[in-house]
Amino acid sequence: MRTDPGTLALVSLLLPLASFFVLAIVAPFRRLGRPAAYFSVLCATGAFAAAVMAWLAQGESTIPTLHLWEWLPGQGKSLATVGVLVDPDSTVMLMLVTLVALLVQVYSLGYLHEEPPKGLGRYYTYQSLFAFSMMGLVLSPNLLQLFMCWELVGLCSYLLIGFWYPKPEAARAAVKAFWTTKLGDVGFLIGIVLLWRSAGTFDLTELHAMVQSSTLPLAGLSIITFCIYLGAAGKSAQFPFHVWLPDAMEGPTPVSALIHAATMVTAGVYLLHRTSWLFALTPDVLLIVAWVGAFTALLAAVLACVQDDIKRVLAYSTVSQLGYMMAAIGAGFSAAGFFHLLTHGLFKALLFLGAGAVIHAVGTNDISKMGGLARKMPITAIVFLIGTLSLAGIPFFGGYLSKEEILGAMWAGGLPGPFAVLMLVAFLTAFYMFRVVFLAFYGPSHVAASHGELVMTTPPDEGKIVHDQPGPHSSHLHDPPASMLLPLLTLAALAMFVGIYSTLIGPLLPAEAAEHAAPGWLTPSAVGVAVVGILLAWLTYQRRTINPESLASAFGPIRTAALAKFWVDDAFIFVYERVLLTFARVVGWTDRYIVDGVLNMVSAWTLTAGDDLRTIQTGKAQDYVYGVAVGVLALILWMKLS
Amino acid sequence: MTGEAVAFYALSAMLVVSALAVVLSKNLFHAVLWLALALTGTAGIFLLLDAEFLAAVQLLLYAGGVVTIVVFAIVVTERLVGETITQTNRRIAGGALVCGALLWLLITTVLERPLATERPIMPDDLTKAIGESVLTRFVLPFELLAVLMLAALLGAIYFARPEE
Amino acid sequence: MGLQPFLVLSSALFCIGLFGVITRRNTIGILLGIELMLNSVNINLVAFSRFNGSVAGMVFTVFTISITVAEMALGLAIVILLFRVRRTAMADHLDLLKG
Amino acid sequence: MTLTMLIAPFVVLNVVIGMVTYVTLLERKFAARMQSRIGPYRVGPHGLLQPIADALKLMMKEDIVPTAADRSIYNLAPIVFLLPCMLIFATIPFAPGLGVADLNIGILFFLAVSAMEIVGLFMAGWGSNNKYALLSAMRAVNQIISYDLPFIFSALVPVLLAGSLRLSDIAAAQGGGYWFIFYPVIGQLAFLFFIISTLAAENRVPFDILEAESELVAGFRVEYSGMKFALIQLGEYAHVIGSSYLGALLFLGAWGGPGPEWLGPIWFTLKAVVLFLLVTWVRWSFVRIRVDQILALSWKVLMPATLLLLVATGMVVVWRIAP
Repeated sequence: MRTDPGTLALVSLLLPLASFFVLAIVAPFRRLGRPAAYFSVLCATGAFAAAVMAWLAQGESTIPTLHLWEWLPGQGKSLATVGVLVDPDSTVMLMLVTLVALLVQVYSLGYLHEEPPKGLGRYYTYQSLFAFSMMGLVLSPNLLQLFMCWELVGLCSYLLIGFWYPKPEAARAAVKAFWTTKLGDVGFLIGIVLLWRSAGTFDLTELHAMVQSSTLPLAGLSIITFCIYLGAAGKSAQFPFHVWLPDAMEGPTPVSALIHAATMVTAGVYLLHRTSWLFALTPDVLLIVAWVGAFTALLAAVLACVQDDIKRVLAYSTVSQLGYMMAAIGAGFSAAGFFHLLTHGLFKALLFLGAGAVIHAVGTNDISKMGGLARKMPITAIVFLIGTLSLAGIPFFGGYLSKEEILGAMWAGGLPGPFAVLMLVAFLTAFYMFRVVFLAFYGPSHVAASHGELVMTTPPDEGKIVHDQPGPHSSHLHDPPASMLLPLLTLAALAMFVGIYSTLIGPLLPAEAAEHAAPGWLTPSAVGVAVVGILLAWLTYQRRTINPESLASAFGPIRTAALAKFWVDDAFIFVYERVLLTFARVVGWTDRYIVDGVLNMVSAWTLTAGDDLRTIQTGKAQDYVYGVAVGVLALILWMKLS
Repeated sequence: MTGEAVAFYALSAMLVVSALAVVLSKNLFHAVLWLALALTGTAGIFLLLDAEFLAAVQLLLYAGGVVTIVVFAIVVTERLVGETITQTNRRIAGGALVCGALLWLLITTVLERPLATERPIMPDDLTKAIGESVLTRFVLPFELLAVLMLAALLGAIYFARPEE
Repeated sequence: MGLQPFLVLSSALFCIGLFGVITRRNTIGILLGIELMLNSVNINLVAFSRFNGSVAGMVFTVFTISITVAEMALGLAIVILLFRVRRTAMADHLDLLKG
Repeated sequence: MTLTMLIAPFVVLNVVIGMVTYVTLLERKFAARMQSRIGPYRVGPHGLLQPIADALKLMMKEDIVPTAADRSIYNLAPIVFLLPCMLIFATIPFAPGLGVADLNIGILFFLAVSAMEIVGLFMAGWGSNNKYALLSAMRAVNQIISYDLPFIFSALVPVLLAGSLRLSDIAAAQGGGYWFIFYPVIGQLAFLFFIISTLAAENRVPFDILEAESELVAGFRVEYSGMKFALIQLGEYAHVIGSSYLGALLFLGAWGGPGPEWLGPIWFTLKAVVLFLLVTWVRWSFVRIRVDQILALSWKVLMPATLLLLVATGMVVVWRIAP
C-alpha cells in the first residue's frame, strides 16, 4: 500500500497519546489495572503496526515527509511548529521504539502480575506517555519539539525509576537521574537558543539546508554544538554524567530494558546523529565526543567487571556501549553509531528482559546467589546467551557487524588512541558478560542455600514482588510465563536474524552501507579479542583454572578504584557539599544580612514616610478633585511658560 | 450682528447665568431646575451647530431623564432626613481662584490660536450620517455602550434595592 | 461665527462646573457640577465636529450623553445608598477612604 | 427671518388655544351623552359659549398663593408646563407645507419636548408645598418615565416603515390610503400600544392615579386657582390634542382623504378629533388601575412587546427592501 508515511507515523505517534489520555483522565478505568494494561498494549500494537507500515511506505526513498502545524505564530514566519519529520532514520528508529515498547509492555503483564491494579494502571499510563514522548522525539522536525519531548522522556524516566516510590532507594535514584540529566539539558537548551539566535530557526530541515549552502555563521558554532553535546551526554550517560544510569536500575526491570537500554538513553546518540551535519562543522567538538565516548566505554567496562548485581552489570555495559556509539559519531561516522544503536537496542533489551526473568524467578539481583540456572531455565539461558554473544560482537550474532563498523570508523577517522581503547573495551565486554553467564547460569547453584537468609536479611531488591511471593525456591525455578517468554523469543530471533543477515549479506539498512574501508585485519582481531575475553571468563569462572581472587589481586588498585566507582559519585558529592553548599552559605549570608538589611532599612523608611504622608489623604473625593484641578492648572501654566 | 450671533449670545448668557445658579443656589431643588435650564440651553447651542438630532437627544435624555432622576433623589433623600436640604458651599475663595485661573488660561489659549471660522459643508441629513457611522465605523463602541448601560442598570438596581 | 466663541463658552461652563464640584457640600450638588462639566465637553465635541466637517464628534456626543445618563443613575443610586447607611448627604462626612 | 416665520407660530398658537377651549366643551358633551345627560346647554346656543364663560370665570377668580409655597417655582410652574405642550404643535404639518417648522427630526422633537412636560409638572407639585401635590407629582414622574419608552418604540414603527423621522415624510408615505394602521398585524399592534402609552403619558384614565380624586384630591394642581389653573388645564388639553394629531399622522394617514386638496387639514383635524373621542370614551368607561399594575403593565408587557414589534418591523423593512 502506498499510504503517506507521514500520516502513518502520525497515527503511530498519536495512538500512545490517546492511550495516555484515556488512562490519565478516566481514573476508574485506570484503577481496573489489567483492562487498562490491555488497552495500552493494544495501542502499542497499533503504534508498532503503523510504524512498520510507515517504514515500508518510506522504503528506499530518502525524501523526507513533513507534516507541520504552526504552534507559535511569529512575525513573517512562524516561530515554532510542531509536527512529524519522516525519513529513513526516523522510521527505523520509530520501529525500534515501538517494537521494544510493545514487547516491554507485553512482558510487564507477566513481570508485574503481583502488582495491585491501581499500580498497574499507573505503570501503563506512564508507559504510554513514555512511548508517545519518545516517538515525538524521534519524529520531531525541529529542535524545539525535540527538546520538549526530550524533557518529557526525562520526566517519564523519573516517574518510572521511582515507580516503587515507597522504597527510599528508588525515590533517590529517580531524583538523581532527573537532576543529572537536567544538568545536561540546561546545556542543551542553551545550545538550542544560541543556535536559534545565530540561525533564526529551530527547524532541522532548514538548518540542514543552511549548512549545505554554507549560510550558517560558523562563529561560536563550537560552543553551540558543545552545549547540544552536553544535553546528549546527560541523556546518554557519558562521563561524568554516567552516574545516574546504574542507580536507575532501581526501577522495574522492563523499564530498564525500555528506557535505560533501548530507547531513552540512546536519544543523545540519536540527537547527534540527526545533527551530524552540524557537528561536522566543528571537528574540535567531535574530537571531544570521540575521546569522552571512548573513555566512558572503558570506565564503564572496568566498572562492570566488578559488579555483582546483574542489572548493574548490564547498566554499565549500556553506558559502555553508549560510549561506543558516541565515539563513532565523534569519529565522524554517525551512521555507524546509529546502526549500533539499533542493534544494541535489540540485544540490550533482550539481555535486560532475560535478566528480569532470572530476577523474577530467583528473587535477587546478586549473581553470586545464582548459579546453575541453565538447567532450571533453559530457554532463558539460551536467549540470554544469544544476547551476550551479540554484545560481545561474535559473528552471526546481532552486534557483530555494528561493532566492527564502529571500530572501523575509529580507524578510518584517524583516531588510533580511541581505537585502541575500544579494542580493550571489546575484550572487557566479552569478559564481564561471560562472567555473568558463567556465574549465573552454570556452575554450582547457590540459590537454595541462600534463599531463606536472603528473604530474612536483605531488603527486597524488586519491591513488592519479593514480598508477595513465597520465597523463591530451587524447585520453583522455571522458565517465565508466556507473556514474558514471547518478547524474549521475539527479541532473540530478531537479534539472530540481524546477526546472520549482516554477517552473510552485509548491512541491513541501505543507509548504513559502509562509508569507510576497514583494513582487512580488523575483523579477525576484533573477534579474536572478544574470544580471548570469553576464554578468560571461562577459565576463571567455569573451569576455575585461574583463581578469581588472584586475578583480582593482580589488578588490585584498579579493582579497588572500580569498587569505589572511581570516586565519580564522591566527586559529585564533594562538589555538592563543599563547593556548592559553601557558596550557598556565603550567598545566603549576603542575602540575609546585606541585601535584606538594605531592603529592611528602605522599607522602614517607607513605612515612616507613609505614616507621615498619609495625613494628606483626607478621604474626601472633593479634596482630590481640588488637587487635580490645581495640578491641571500647574500643568497648563508650565506648558504655556516653557 | 446676524440673527445667529444674537441667538448665540443670548443662549450663552442664559447658559452662564443658569450654570452659576446651579453651583451657587442655596436651594438644591432650585439648583436642579437651573440645571434643567442650562441643559435646555445647551440643546439650543446644538441647534446653532446644525446638530438637530443631538439637540433632541439632549432634551430627551438629559432634560427629561437626568432631571427626573435628580428630582427623585432629592425627594427620596429628603424624606429620609425629614428636613429640607440646604446647600452651602465651602472653600469658595480657593475654588474660585483655581477655577478662575483655569478659565483665564483656557480662554487665552483659545483666543490666541487661529481657529476655524468657516463651517465646512456637511451631509444634508446629519441624523442619517450619525446613524450610519454609529452602525459602521463606531459599531464596537456602540456595542460596548450597550454593555455599559446594562451594567449601570444592574448596578443601580443593586445599590438601590430595599434593605433586607 | 467661528469656533472660538463656542470654545470660550464651553470653557466657562467647564470651570463653573468644576467650581461646583470643588465647593459643594452636598453630594447631589457635586453630581450637578459634574453634569455641567460633561455638558461643556459635549458642546466642545459638537463644535469641533461641526467645524472639522467630521461626524465623529457628534457620534461621541451621543455616546457621552448615554454614558452620562447611566453614570447619573449609578451615582444617584450610590448617593441614596450612602444616605441609608450613613444618614448624611454631606460630602465632608464621607471620608471612609481617609488614610 | 421672514415674516411668515413669525406669523405661522402666532396663527397656530391661536388656533390651538381656540381648539383646546372648544375641545373641553366637546368632552363634556360627549361625556354627558354617555351618561344620558345633555351637558352644558345654557350659555349660548346648545351651550356653545360655555368655554368662553369658563375662561372668563377663571380669569376673574382670585389668585391664591399658599404661604408655605416656594413662590417663584409655584408661579413659574404653569408656564413651564404649558410651554412644551404648545411647542409640540410646532413640528406638526397640518397639510403639505403648512406648519411652523417641518424639522427633519420632527418626531424626535415631538417626543423630546413632550418629555419636558414633567419638569413643569414637578415644579407645580413641589412648589405648592402640599403633601398631596408632591405625591401626585411623584406618581406622574414615575408613570411618565415608565411609559416614555413604549411610547417612543411604538411611534418608531411608522418611522421605520416610512424610513424618515420627518413628519411630513411619514404622512406622505401613507398617501393613496395606505395608512400604517392597515399594515398587517404590525400596524394594528403598534397603534394599540401607541394609544395605551398615550393614555399613560397624558395621565388619562385608566392611568390617572396622579389626580385620583379619592386619594389625592386634585393631584398636583390642588393649590392652583384662577388663571394659573386655567393654564395648566390648557396645557393638559393641548397635550391631548397634540398627541391625537400625532396619532392621526402616524397611523391614520394625516391629511389624506377624499375630496380636493384644501380639505386636507380638515380631514386631519377630523381624524385627530376621532382619536380624542376615543380617549374620552376610554376615560368615561374604564376604572382606574393601581400604581403597581400600571408599572407592571409598562415594564413587563408594553416594553418587551414594543421592542419585539420594533425588531419585527425592522425585519419586515429589510425583507421588503432586500428582494
